[in-house]
Amino acid sequence: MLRYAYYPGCSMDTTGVTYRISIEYLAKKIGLELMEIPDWNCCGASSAHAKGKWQALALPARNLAIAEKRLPGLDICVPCAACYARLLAATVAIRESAETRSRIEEITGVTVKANANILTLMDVLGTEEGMAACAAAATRKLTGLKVACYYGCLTSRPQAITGIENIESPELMEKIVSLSGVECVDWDFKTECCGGSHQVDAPTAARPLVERIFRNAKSNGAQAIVTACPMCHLNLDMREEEINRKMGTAYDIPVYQFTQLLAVAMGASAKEVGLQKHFYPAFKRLDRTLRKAGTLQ
Amino acid sequence: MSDIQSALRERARELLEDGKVEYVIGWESARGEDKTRPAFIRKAEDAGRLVWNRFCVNSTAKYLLHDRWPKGKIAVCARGCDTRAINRMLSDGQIKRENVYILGIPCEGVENKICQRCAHRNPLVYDELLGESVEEKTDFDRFANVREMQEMTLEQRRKMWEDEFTKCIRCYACRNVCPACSCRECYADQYRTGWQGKQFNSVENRVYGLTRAYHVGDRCIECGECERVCPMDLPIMLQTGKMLMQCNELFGDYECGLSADEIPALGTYNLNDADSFG
Amino acid sequence: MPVNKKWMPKILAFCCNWCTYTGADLAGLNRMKYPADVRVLRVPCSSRVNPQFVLRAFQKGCDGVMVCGCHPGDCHYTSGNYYTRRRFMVLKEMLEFNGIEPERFQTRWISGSEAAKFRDTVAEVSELVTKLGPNTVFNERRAENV
Amino acid sequence: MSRTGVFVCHCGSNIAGALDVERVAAAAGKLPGVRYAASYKYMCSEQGQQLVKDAIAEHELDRIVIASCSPRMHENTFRKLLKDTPVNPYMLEIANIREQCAWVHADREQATEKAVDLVRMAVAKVAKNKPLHSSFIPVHKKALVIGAGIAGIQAALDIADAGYEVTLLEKESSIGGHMVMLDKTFPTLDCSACISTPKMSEVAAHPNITLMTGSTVESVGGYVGNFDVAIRQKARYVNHDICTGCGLCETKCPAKVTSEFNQALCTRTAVFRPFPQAVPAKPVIDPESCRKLIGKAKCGVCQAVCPLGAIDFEDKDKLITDTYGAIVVATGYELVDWAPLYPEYGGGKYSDVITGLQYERLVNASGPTEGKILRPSDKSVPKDVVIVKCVGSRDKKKGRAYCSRACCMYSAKHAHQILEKIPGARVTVFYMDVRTPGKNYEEFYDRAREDGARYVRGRVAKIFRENGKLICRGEDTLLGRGVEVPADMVILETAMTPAQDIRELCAKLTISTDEYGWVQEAHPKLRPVETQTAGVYLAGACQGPKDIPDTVAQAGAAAAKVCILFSKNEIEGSPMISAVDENKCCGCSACVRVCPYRAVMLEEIDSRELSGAVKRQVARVNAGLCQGCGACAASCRTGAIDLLGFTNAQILKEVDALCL
Amino acid sequence: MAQLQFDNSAVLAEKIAADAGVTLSDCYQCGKCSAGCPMSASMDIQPRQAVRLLQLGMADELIRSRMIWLCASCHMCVDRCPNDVDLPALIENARYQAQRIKLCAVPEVGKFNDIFMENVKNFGKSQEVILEGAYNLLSGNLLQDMGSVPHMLRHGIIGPEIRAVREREHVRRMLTEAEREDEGC
Repeated sequence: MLRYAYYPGCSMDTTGVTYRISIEYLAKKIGLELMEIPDWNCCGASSAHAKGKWQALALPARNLAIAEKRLPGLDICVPCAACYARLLAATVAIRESAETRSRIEEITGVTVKANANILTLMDVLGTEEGMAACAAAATRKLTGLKVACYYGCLTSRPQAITGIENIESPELMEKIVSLSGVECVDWDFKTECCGGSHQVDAPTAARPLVERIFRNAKSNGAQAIVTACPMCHLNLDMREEEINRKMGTAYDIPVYQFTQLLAVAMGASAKEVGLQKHFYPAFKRLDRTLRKAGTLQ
Repeated sequence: MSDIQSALRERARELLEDGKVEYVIGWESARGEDKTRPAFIRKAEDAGRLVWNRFCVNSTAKYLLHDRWPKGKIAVCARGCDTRAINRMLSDGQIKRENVYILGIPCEGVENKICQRCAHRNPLVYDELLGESVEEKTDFDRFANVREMQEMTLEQRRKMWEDEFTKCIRCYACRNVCPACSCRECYADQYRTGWQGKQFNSVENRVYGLTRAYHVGDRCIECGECERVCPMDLPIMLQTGKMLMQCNELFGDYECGLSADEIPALGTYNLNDADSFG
Repeated sequence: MPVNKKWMPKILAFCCNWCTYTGADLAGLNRMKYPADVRVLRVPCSSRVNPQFVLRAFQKGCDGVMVCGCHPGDCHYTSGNYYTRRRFMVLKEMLEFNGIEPERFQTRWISGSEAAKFRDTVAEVSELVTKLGPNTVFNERRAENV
Repeated sequence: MSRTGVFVCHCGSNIAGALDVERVAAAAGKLPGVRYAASYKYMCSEQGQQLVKDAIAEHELDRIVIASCSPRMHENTFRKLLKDTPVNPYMLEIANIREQCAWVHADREQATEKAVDLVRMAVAKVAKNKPLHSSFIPVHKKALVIGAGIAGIQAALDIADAGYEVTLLEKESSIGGHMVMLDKTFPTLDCSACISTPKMSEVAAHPNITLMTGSTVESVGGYVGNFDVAIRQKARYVNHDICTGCGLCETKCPAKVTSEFNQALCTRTAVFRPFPQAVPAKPVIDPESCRKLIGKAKCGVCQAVCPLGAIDFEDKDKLITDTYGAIVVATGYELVDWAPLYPEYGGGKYSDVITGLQYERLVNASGPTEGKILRPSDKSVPKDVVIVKCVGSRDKKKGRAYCSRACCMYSAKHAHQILEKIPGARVTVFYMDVRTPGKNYEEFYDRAREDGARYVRGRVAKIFRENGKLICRGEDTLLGRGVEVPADMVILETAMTPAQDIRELCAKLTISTDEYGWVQEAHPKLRPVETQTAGVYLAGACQGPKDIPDTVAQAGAAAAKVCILFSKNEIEGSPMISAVDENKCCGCSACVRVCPYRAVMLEEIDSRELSGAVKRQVARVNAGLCQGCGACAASCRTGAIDLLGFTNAQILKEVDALCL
Repeated sequence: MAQLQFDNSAVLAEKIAADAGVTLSDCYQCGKCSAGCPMSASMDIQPRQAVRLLQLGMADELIRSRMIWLCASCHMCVDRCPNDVDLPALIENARYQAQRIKLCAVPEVGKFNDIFMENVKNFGKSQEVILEGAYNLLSGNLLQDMGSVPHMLRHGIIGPEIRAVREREHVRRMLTEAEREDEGC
């Protein structure tokens, strides 16, 4: 049964809005039940573990505690890479050391067993059941659109905690998004970092990280980049124009969430997946692909 | 019981008359009604002394070891457990099958507490069967006593064995009656090599007890003779029972004396044996 | 032994010449340090160790006994330690059944290149046996046993 | 009563520095049966040994205990010493108070106490020792060399030149191993073919050498001097007695398969010779790729076209058994499969990221590109080349922790060759250290730098393709700044690993390997070409990463060891074998079952028992087969069979002595 | 450049290494971490040099560096390190030690993190608008990313409403408790 506890994360309501509405569309289509954790709090992202070890563990621990009490027995689906990294780090820390667990329970004042597994949305859709449901619903094919699947660093690193086999070039997102008929190019920056955590407080240092992703995607023939995290998506989408302007590059690569492409393949309209909300215009490329493939809505 | 006894006497007489066997090992009644003792009948006319009743508790098989190179065949009245003892001695290469003429006696159990845990009442090997085979007993846990002992704590077991072995007087009766103890010169008698001292203390007794259990453990046919003959009533079967239980758990189900060419568990190995060592 | 000295256990380790004894020598070559309460008795193969030697060691006052050999499969004599494995998997249970603390008897597989493992094993067993204290169960030196 | 002499060695300060040797000697003096106890600075020295001889004479000693270093070091030294004294060499015990006492215990008091215990144990044991005399084993003067790379070839030639028969096995279809794949060899840059092909033809022509290619060892029995070995020779499907090696069949064969010899840079046919100068210079058919043999198609064109009818599709594997006196393991190395370990270097998807051996085939005149360095993707001449060292080596997490020793030198060679053959080429070498530990090695490295190779200290983190170039991202740790070097071709100098099926072979030879699979030598410094099993020697990279000079030196050493063995008609077997006391033996065959060498059998003997003469079965030990493991002694309940040198009585006394 | 003074803050170096569970001698300075680090170009000292400073007991120089604040903790370095040295953990602990003596060589990062945590302490969730606004004010670059505000407003990406956790008191109490715990170690 496709039934999971759901931890959306703070950016889902704001900068991750296109991710949220495409996930909701998708969930309805394939009967994926995402039970939001009631009264969840912020996972702390990169700031908490910069301030202190116990602050970084306390915030996700509270969410785990609520999920265990209110949604027992369900694994937790975490669409945002930063939240996934924080919840997973807390789960592993609590499982590995009883002493950490007791101190965390002291600090948060709630019991935390951390027995639920933490999954990314890709893990959920990548299951046999998930793939079958998506394949059945994705009737409209986006053939001809060459995309570069970008995982970002937090969904796959550190390998010691995520346990991903090939952390340099995983294949999970390719497997899922190709259900929508797109063609995935082979490129080299799948799990390289986009500098998301420093785009605001250290822009000059962080911008080149975004540029090099566009550069490698373009030189390997990608017409669009697909992400699976609100932070990566915002970062690439919002900075593309600025990079073209400031660094004299001419990238014309829209950035889509992999759920947006799946939703469109399942018949969603541009508005239903919020294409108009993108910083870098994303409608034209998709519209032309659909028209060429003769499957326009 | 009595028709077996008459068949036994009649066959013994015929065998002795035809000279097919040199003598017959069986039981005869001893002083008082409820006692028997082993009988060695050489002349046909004495065959009448042979008896078969529920007091025939002595094992007849080990006497074969006292005459390893007989001139002629030796007839032996053998119950289920005796035939397992014969198989034991055959597997250990101590007697030759052609020297033994086995008179198989199906046994419903005699006055011996081991019979409640006997799974082979019918003789496993025989030249003649002196009665219909009886129904085998299966409703018992072969290692009940060992498991019960294992429930006790380490301290309780230590105390129990210390008390038991303080009683041991080292008369070596358990060794002399055991079909698996077939050495020409027992290690305990080799004082020059220095295996076993002559001191008479609980630890020396425990060393003997454990060593003998280890020597026969993986070949014990569970005939219970050691416990029956022990003048101080030591629970010796617990030790060999524990050995057999271990062999069962570690090397797959294991019972001895079922055939004439068995390989003892500790005399062989297989590549994926249990290994809890670091 | 002077009274105020901390009680040190007496531990006998039967070590097979080709693997564990070589590993122990290698530990020496690398100047590794481990507790001094283990005495090594060299045997050509762990399959040379007769379980009666182990009983003898406990009887004469050892507080701990170890039988160490090559990893199954690496035996210099091909099948030696397969027998060691069976003999002492059974003896280990018999000793416990007879009330001897199981930690006093250890069998370990230590190869010729595992010097660190030899040091750590000796340290571990020495600590285990020190915690258990003197062997009073099966030791004819202890007065009350006579 | 025994008259024992105890000699405690100072071993310079090794022992004396860590424990009180005088107190040990004094304590030993008081032990029962000890007639003389002394300590000396170096017992194994000339004077030390003389001290023993004098003490034996003066005090009429009949047995000796030496408290010194490990018996594995000097037991033989002291045994040889006793040979020319009235004391039998086996009336000797050694207490290991150095490796297992002085060197490993910091507390001087505890170390001294332990040393006293160890000496007491040795004295108790030696009291029960008996004089032993060795038996003699015949020696078959025929050697088996496994693996025909340069190590195997050199060993076989040396043994054969010494006049002994040699069988040289090679699992591939031609001898030559990895050396024959190379173009030039360092440090002298002489051409690899020029120095190895003559040796290969010498092997083929040598009267004493039987060459068996496509052959592997099936099973090994017996012991030193008398190894009975079963060899499996794979079916060749070509009758080499008739075939002249004209090569017509190779030109006609339709099958196309990647050539293993050319490191998958080009293809070969199903009937093939791996390379032109192959020895034997006759093709074989590879059953996995021959269409007829797989049953895919009728084909058989090679058979049709062969003028001499040498092709025989019915050929079967042959099993040949023979007896050998000595075995030399020379199975060499293989390069680690780097692709799955290093996805950050492209994981094998970039055809222009190649291994050192692939480069050697490119630059080799008989290689797929006739010596012109052309990059595999588009066969163009690469201008910018990056060489990345330590790929798989010195990497505890992904590869192997050890250093593969030869890559520093051959990467300098590669740099030199590229700069010499491609004018205007730019070579960057990413390194951590450049290790040049041989004669003229450092000078060779200087030349590479003089040729213009740019050495950048830092390990490459990522190789990715961008705008047609392979970008190597590293850090110049000497400047402390990141660098991205664009390259047309990248050469990865990958780690050496042992040959693939080395563990099965070692199991058959009862020799052990280390955790990586390198064959374990008897002693890294003192016996580098011997193994634990007497009569089995080793040479070359099978023992550990090595370059050609060391390999050839080891091959010569191994051959010398074999010749020492063969110089005697029989060898002195160790007297420390089992013996049976027939009075105690009841013939229960417990010992027969546990003997790994089938050295104990039941035999019928005449015996007097109570009623007169009878025949009974007792155990008998074959002195030649028994290796002295003692499994039988431990299995015998009555102690009838016992291992001389480690008898029950000795060990019991040793155990008692510990607990006094 | 002044002469090197080894071990001028060796105790601090050992503490950072111990807290991070790292054996400093594992690192043989091969530079693979710096090579792969996406932020290395804008760092004053390279990640490898950070470990070098700790090896030489010069932790003081490390906690004053900009590098520990520019690290994006993307874990590229530990995943590729041939000796499994957990460099992100070292840097994280260096940041904790720097904060204990109020040091932050890249003040913008410090300010951003403080505002973020204040947000979470007050509302239990991060509020994008307040975070961006307050950061621009405090960091002085008032117009940063202001260009995209109209677009975000028009598409409702950002708006006036505050999304807060009902039991945000529990979150506040929890965070102050955790802060005290962090001060302690």
